[in-house]
Amino acid sequence: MRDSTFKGALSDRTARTFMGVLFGATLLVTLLNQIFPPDSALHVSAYTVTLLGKYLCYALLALALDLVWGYCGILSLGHGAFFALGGYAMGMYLMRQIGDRGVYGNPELPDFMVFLNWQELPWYWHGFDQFWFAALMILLVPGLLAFVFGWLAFRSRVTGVYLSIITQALTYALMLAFFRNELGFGGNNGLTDFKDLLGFSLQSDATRVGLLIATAVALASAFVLCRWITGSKLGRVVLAVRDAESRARFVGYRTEHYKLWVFTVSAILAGLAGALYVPQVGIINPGEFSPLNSIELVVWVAVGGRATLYGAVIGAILVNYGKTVFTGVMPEAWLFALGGLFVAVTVFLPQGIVGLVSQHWERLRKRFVKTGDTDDTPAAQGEHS
Amino acid sequence: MSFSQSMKKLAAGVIASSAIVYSGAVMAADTIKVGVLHSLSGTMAISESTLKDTVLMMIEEQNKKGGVMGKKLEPVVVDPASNWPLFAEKTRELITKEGVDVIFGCWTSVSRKSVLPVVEELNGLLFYPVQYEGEESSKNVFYTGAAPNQQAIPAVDYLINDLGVKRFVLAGTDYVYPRTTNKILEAYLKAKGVAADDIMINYTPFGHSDWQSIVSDIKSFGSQGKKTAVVSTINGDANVPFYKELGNQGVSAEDIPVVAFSVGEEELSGIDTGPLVGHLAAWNYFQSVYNDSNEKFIEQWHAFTGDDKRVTNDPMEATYIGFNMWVKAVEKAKSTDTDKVADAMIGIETPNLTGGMAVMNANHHLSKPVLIGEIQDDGQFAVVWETDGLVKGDAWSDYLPGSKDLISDWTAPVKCGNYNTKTKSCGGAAAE
Amino acid sequence: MGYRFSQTLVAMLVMLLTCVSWAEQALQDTTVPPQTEQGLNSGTDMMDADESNRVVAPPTINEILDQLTSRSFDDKEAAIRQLANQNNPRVIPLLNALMNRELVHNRKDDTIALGEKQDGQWELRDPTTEEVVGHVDSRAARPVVINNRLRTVINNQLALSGLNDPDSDVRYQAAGQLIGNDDPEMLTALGERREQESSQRVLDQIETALNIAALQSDDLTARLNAIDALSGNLHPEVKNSLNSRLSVTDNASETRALEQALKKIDARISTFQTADTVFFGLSLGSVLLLAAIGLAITFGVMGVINMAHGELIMLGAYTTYVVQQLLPNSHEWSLLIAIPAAFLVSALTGILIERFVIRFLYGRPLETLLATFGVSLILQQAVRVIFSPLNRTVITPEWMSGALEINPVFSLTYNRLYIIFFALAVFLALLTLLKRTRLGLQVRAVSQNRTTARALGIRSERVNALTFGLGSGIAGVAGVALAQLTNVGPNLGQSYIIDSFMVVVFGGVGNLWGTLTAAFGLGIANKLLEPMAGAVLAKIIVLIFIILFIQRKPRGLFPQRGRAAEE
Amino acid sequence: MSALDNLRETFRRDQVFDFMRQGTRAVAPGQLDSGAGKNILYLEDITVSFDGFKALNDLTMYIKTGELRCIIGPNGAGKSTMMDVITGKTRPDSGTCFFGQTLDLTRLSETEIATAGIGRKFQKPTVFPEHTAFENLELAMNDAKGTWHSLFTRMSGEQKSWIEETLAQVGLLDDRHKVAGLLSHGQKQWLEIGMVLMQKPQLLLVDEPIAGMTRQEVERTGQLLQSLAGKHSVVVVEHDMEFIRSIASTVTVLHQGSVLAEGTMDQVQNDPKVIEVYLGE
Repeated sequence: MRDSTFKGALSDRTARTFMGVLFGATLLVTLLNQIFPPDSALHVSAYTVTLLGKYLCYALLALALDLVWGYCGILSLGHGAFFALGGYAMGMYLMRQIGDRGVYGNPELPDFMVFLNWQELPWYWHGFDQFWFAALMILLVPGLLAFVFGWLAFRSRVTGVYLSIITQALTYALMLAFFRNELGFGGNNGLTDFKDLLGFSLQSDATRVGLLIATAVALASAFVLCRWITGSKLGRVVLAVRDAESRARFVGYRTEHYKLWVFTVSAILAGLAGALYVPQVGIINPGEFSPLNSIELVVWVAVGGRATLYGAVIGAILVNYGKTVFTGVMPEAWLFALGGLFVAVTVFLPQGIVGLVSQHWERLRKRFVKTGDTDDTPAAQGEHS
Repeated sequence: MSFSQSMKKLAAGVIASSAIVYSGAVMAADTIKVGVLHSLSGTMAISESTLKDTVLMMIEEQNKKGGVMGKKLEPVVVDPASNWPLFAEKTRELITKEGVDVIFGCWTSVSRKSVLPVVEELNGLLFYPVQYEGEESSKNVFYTGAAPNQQAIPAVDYLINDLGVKRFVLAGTDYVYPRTTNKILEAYLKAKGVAADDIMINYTPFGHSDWQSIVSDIKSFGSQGKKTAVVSTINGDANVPFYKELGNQGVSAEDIPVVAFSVGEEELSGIDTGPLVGHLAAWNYFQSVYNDSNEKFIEQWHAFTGDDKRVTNDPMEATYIGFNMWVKAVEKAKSTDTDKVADAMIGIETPNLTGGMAVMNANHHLSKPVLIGEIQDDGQFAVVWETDGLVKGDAWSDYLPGSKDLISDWTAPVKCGNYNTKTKSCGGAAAE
Repeated sequence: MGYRFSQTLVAMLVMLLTCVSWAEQALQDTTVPPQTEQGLNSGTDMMDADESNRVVAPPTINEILDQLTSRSFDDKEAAIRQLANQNNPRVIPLLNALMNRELVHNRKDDTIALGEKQDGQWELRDPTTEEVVGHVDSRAARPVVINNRLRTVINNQLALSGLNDPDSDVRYQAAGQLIGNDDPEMLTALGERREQESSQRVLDQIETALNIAALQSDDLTARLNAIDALSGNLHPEVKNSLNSRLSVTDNASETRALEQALKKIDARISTFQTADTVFFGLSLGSVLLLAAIGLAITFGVMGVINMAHGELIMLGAYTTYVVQQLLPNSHEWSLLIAIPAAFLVSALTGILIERFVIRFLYGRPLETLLATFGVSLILQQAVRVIFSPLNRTVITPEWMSGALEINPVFSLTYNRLYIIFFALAVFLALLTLLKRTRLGLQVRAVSQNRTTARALGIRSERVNALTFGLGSGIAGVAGVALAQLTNVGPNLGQSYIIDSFMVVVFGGVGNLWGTLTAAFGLGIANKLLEPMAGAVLAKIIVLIFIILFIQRKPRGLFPQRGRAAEE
Repeated sequence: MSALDNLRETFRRDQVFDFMRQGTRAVAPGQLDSGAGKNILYLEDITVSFDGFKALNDLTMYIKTGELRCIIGPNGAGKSTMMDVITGKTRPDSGTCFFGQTLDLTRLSETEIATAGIGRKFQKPTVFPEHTAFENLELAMNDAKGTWHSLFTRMSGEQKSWIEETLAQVGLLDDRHKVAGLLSHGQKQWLEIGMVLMQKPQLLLVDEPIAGMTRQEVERTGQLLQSLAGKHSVVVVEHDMEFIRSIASTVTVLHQGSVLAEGTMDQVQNDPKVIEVYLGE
């Protein structure tokens, strides 16, 4: 039985290993990028840095989904929406930072507002020139949406498939809304051509590395947070809700509160991921809301292995790395590969890669190691829907 | 433990990846690398994959002629998969990792917007072959497609002068190109003395498929006595159901002609054009234009694709022009260095496929002829009108309050993408 | 008498004009303003020209036609008018040929001939005698280009001749074409026709046309009669001409009459417009129904979230395309073959999916969601590889194009109409299948309680496969219908999947009537909202409404008890 | 930590939910005015019908404080439905159902009823399969059930030992770290009983406790139930006459949704109506 306090989560072996590897990799890339000159053989290009940064953002997003899906059994097909909202909040801040350096040199209005000749800044854009405000919104907006939506849904006991489908409807509706130019978020073009963040130019390698490190830190802390949550009694209740919701009610838990709590926390994490994503890829547009993205995200988690947290991270990074390689080498094959992955994982590897690995590992260990130490056995997967 | 093992795998993966990524960075010195950045999967693959083939064809032809400055051209094709952030990422990959000297790519405005900061940061060279909304001029980008004044405005002139149109429906998909174009047209029409209530503006989402209400609105709008026409900036997929609905509700080209800016031979190849005969499109090129260079180009294309049904279209011509200009510029500059080529580009002339010459202006936009064609039942256009001489591409529209004072001139002394003629200053990011 | 004279006059003028224009071929550039003034001043010097050219012999048909080689549309128009004025049996066929791009310009000897494409060659025939005059390769000749203006001219000419056609439909069309046309020649023709016209509807058209013309007459009573006759007439021309008359008249009584007539017209129009909206709603509903009904089976009855449903629809659409390719010259009825074909293709695909993927996932709907989503990606990409990412052309058969015109403002487009009926037919067929047949019984049994059903000796394996096949097959059939409305391309499926799910969930899973109600309900709601909110907002509002509705009634409009409901 | 406290205050879910509940109030365990001798549960003319079929038909029944009541009846007599009504899973079409003097169960949610002090063991043992026996009991433990509390709470010594006791009581001490899903059917039954006990309920509803148990297990279960009576009120639904006789107590016979007979085992067994019904089967 793990120590269920925050300090416990921080010091537990899994978290330590995780952070070790994560920071190790980040540090390595950072050094290779910063120390060696571009022409040296050991130099790591800014391309790789941002790529890694992007992966880590996805990993954080996957982590968020794993929390609701893996542990609480809520398959949200709308997490892309929270991600995108966080992204837009950050994007709006970055837009305001451009100031009069836009092509029209208008100090007040972003370019897209100028050529659609808007007269003044819409009210909901105010405040986004302050970083603290933007930062607050990054967490608040997705959190609030998740809270309201979840409150409605869980209170009236919308579960399983129905929930998945209305979450999908949610992100779909948001996508349509953000495509509208009247909404004042740049329509299809979204927000782009960012200049700098907190005064650091987004064009410089140093900033990129900084963002990478920031992402790594965010991911690590999110991981610890999730370990803490899942390790605490709350985590056990949530698991109980997943496996036998009505029982949980009969022993006196307001299961809807627990679902809502986890859903909201997860949405906030997703928003954070989005916020870190935008400055690194340099654009946010309604495409991020597309239901397809949200479903793809689910597969990252499934591939890695549900309800293990690190499984989600591994899945996200592997799938996206695969995507990068494939779309470069044989674009036509990518969708086949992805589709195949969906089918294969759901049918043959319900526990994902981590499950597979750990099974083999267990077998090996049984053969060699004498002492049976039961730490970190990933929570076995049940068929819950 | 199982976990820590898998984490080690991950670490290995990350390092491996960075290794692979960087290994690509070794450049082959004896070839000139040409990046091709068109979506081969996803929603835009429909249009963009054609342009990829066009570039590859041009490269092949060029290499047959012995390449450029004695070096062979080596295409580097990547797939941004119709995913806008991926466009930026792939651009970075092409320039830093693959070390390409020029990129031909992008279709949608958003993809260009996403790529723009990267090419400017890395001082790359991008040729953008699609008609677009203007309001942009980057030192690192050459726009070989039509600007609004090379498509929209002449088309409207034709409607007014030749067809005596008095009422206009500006129908478009809700994104930046139609929005801007319609803003410009609205201003232009009003300047021409068209009353505000003789202009109807309508926006629909991407891939809109249920046009019943809108077409019937257009019908009733058009039955007010004055000759009415639709100016359509409806994008790609939405067109088929739109035209089908027009046909079914009996809106013939004689009653209410539709002039489209995003419907070319490629799009028509997906439509049964029988009911559409007589509707119009404005481009700088039509496959049906009869002259030897075009005939030759079409033959090449059919040979290259091994399909003599494959059509050619305006963005292909734009690619063709852009590519030839780049080749000329490189040979003129005797270098593939971006700045040298960019300077050499300005003033370069190459033949276009409509029997004239294309000229690259100081604002990185082309001078082209504007053609208006009527859809024929064989899926081709018959040219019914043509500007005499070339129209100079205008980066900043004179009809938008935001940009009427802006000009773009990349030659000394101005050297600015958005030079404000009022304040005599180069305002904004594009400046050097 | 004078009529004939003026005719020959025009002929000669035109000849002269063309001589001039040929002489000035060099100056002849195709830009419009110069052209029009060209037209004008040639018009002026025509006046004195005809004095001198009286003696020139009337030109032959071929000579007139050869003027069509000019690039200027004014020349062409002149030539066409001249041609039309020849009273010669060849005129109508030639005008038709011009409309159908069968008149080609032979670049070799710069003449016009009847041309027919035959394996990359033009077979050229003489316009008058129709005998073959030779072959040239496809580049050497081009169809004569005409534009909208010329089409209108030709149509009017054809209409004029159509007025005396034995077929009353042709006369009806012809008269309709001439409404609002104030060319005296046309009006006299109409007047002559009125005397001998037998069919009432044609007569009405002619009356309308003549009354509109009468609005311009100087005789007040004539005008008043015309107004009276026209009041309540829905033809758009009527409204316009009344309005324009209203703007010029200064006569009180006439003004009153005009206003009344217009009020009456507007009242009728508004009623018909609401009818229109409802029809649009129904039609949208029928599309939703077709798309969703298959899902209602696989999702509702079997509890399988089939994300590949959209792609099954897509397969159906592509099947339609393939069938049309296989039967190139029978588009009229190839649809009837496409329907069963599409059903089979999609059904088989569905069964394969069930056998190889879904079978392992029963009772885990969320897993089926993921797996089938993977399948959908594969199917999409497969289609891209096989048929290329480009959209495919599906030709609409004659009997499905056009509209059933109830009156000028209210007409029901045939394809929509058929699709509404088709959707209902499919729905009823499915209903009877489930209620009446043995398979249906078994399906319902399995859906209620798998284990019991098995205990009763129902081979649920088989039933599952068949049910899924059925649902998929219907998706395919839907594809055939959608191919008539929208793109046949790899993304066809995606655009419908979410809507279909909304419909099924909103209607209540596993309840076909629910699906029906939901489909038409949402369809009509959408269309009622569209005019005030715009297409996008309407859709968003509907989506949000559904989301909130699901909160209130998590099981949809018509909740269903049974296994699917317990998930 | 103070910042966190504020955060906690602002995010209090239960606070948000309070105003949503129509006139019902959460009830902390123990605050229930039902002195000994008085009845603890009042079911009066309860009727429940599922589209036409009446599962309960004017059922009226009282449970005394601390008594051990057995309920028998043929299948479809409405035994489980009755339990559903008491635990708030099913809402009656008509009739009242009071817990103690004040609590109208028909207006409370499952959760509120559970916290009010009614524990239920289902017919089909439902435990948390992914949790160990220990954790199952921990989750069931009578303790604050709010989200933030469960996030920060740590188990106190006595709580641990209490769980251990209960584990011993239901004979699962050795398997305390076994995942519940892997326990035998009988063990699950006990685990569930254990969970009900951890709730410190005043009223236990036990649905077919001995299904799939061996002789010895059955005996121990019997003893367990008897030991519970007195401190708690216990309602047992069972088919097994032997078992019921062995835990000798008042028996209520349900038939077609209403009470057919009530009394000691012997009285009931000699009741002609009852015999008729049972032979009727």
